[in-house]
Amino acid sequence: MSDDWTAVERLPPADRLAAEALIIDVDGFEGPLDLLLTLSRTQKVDLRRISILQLADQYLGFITRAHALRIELAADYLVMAAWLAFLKSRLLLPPEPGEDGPTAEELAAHLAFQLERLEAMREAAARLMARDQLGRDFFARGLPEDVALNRKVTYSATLLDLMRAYARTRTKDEFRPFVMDRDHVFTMEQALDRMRGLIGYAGDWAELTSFLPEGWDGNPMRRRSSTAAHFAAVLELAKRGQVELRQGETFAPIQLRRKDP
Amino acid sequence: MTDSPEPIERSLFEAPPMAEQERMVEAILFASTEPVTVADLEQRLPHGCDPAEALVHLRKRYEGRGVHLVRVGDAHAFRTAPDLGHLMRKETVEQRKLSRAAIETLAIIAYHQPVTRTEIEEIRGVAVSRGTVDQLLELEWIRLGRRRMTPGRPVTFVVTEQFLDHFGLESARDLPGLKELRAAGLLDSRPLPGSPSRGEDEDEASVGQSELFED
Amino acid sequence: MTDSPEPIERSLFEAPPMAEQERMVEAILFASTEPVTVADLEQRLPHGCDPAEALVHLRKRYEGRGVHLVRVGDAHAFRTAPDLGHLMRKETVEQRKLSRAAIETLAIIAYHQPVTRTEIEEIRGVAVSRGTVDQLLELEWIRLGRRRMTPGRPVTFVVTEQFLDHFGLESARDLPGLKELRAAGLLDSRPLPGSPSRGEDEDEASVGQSELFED
Repeated sequence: MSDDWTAVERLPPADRLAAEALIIDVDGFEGPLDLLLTLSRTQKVDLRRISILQLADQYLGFITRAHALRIELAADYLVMAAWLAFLKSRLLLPPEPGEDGPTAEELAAHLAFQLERLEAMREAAARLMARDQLGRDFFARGLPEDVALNRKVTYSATLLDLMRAYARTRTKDEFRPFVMDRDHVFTMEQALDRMRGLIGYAGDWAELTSFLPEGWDGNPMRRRSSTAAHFAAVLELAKRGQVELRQGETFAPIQLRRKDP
Repeated sequence: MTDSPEPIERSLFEAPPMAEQERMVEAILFASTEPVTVADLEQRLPHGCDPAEALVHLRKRYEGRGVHLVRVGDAHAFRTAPDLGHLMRKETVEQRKLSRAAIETLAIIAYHQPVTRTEIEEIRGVAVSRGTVDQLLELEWIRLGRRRMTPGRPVTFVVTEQFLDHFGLESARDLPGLKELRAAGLLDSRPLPGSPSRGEDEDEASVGQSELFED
Repeated sequence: MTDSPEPIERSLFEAPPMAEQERMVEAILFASTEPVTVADLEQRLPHGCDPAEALVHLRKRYEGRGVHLVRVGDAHAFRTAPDLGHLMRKETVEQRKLSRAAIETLAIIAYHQPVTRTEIEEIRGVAVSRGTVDQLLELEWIRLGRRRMTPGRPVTFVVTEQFLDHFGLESARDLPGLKELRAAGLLDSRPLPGSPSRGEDEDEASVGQSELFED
């Protein structure tokens, strides 16, 4: 522990202060690379000339401080710390003869490249957002006359349509065609009302035609209407489980009886 | 006038040149989602501007162009030149005609506004479905008017500026009257002799637009 | 040329005069909020028209006006002059505040397109959350590009025409600082030394923006 502390103490005072300030803000970083980029700014040099060794020290110092302050760091911060510690040792020691893989310099150069690229993208993003923007600085046509808002026009009508429609309504109600026909129409609602009262008595199978109301079996138009209405009504009752229906064969009389609950 | 003591005078003095005012009006009308009134322009332009004059210049500038500056009620808007309407047709492929119920309802509202739903139903002789009214509201061809001061305080419907805009009318008064409809052969059916008179209910319904039919 | 035997010659002959073509293009572009492509214009104009030339005239006509003709990718649109933005407070759409992650991701996609999620994460050094990408997709500023021909066939992201339109860019070539970034090698996809080479996939990665510089 005391070793770690001395590691931090060895940092130049400005860096140490910066590292301490950063720790407070640890949640504000978007990962280790972001933190490294921020740390690298304290070196005040072109990112291409940055000292990766010094940066590794700064980062490791940061991690140590965070540890000491018992700040939870995400795993990738620790992975980066381990990698930087490894890189640091490789940078400080002469390469083992016959060793495979990239040199420490290559790895350091890559890290510098990553930092430079990230910074370049940040600047590009800032320049992009500083541009004039549609809907903020410049605008599109507010009242488009085609596709997008043409939905309005998709349901379109001409003045002629409108006038015709009006003319229609002004002449139509003089005819009132259905009022005359009402006498010959038996509605399903009426039939349903009737049947509800009648099925209570229909304990045994009975033919549907026997339920037709008086006065509705003579005139063919009235017979058709009442038959249709009653047929629809018993279907409805069957659906509700109040009656059972049967028909011996096609076109045979339809019979019904009350279904016991 | 060297040094004006009145701040209002100063800002009048500072109004941008007319060419600039014209640019401003042009941009506002272009970007606005609805026609813009002169009062509206006045509010949005720098102090001391004269939008009415700028509009005159602008209207002239667009004369004979593919787009015109037109008046819509009290307001102003850019519109495709009528002779180029055919170019817009490609976009209107999926045009759907208004349902018969909708167009009839719309016509009744236009001719009888302000009109309640009950009155519309009385005139059409059938119930007006909620969907029909909603569709017209959504198209922004009708809107709610003042409530009727009768029991139940029913809402009324009136047509909108968008409606006028769509049908190329300056005001609802420009709708052809019954006489003209008849003259155009659109209203050739005479009332059946002996059919019941519609009485007060019609009077009430036609209060709003009754003057249309007086000439 | 009295009576041309070729029907195509005849219709070329019948194309309206350029002034009229200009009006037509003006009407079509004015009517649309979205940029309209030259191909689209060609389809909508009478046969034999030359929308590209009409656009040149039209662009000139609107120079210095309150409304400009701008290019967006292969398309064209009228937009208000940026210097008048202050008058449009009423039209300003409340822009959803983009997170820093979203802005950076957007920039990376624009400058590195087509780019995979893994590559974005390499550049940013952190995982890209699903929400960030979804937000950009929802804004229609990015879309899925072709899949990368590498194991796993990862999807790539590219920016859209709406992105160009939103940021007033004629094309992705006009992204600020693109050339400098390219020259500095900062748009290269450089794998970590010693990591398995990404081979062809890397070549493919740089196709998108690299081809922009081939002329």
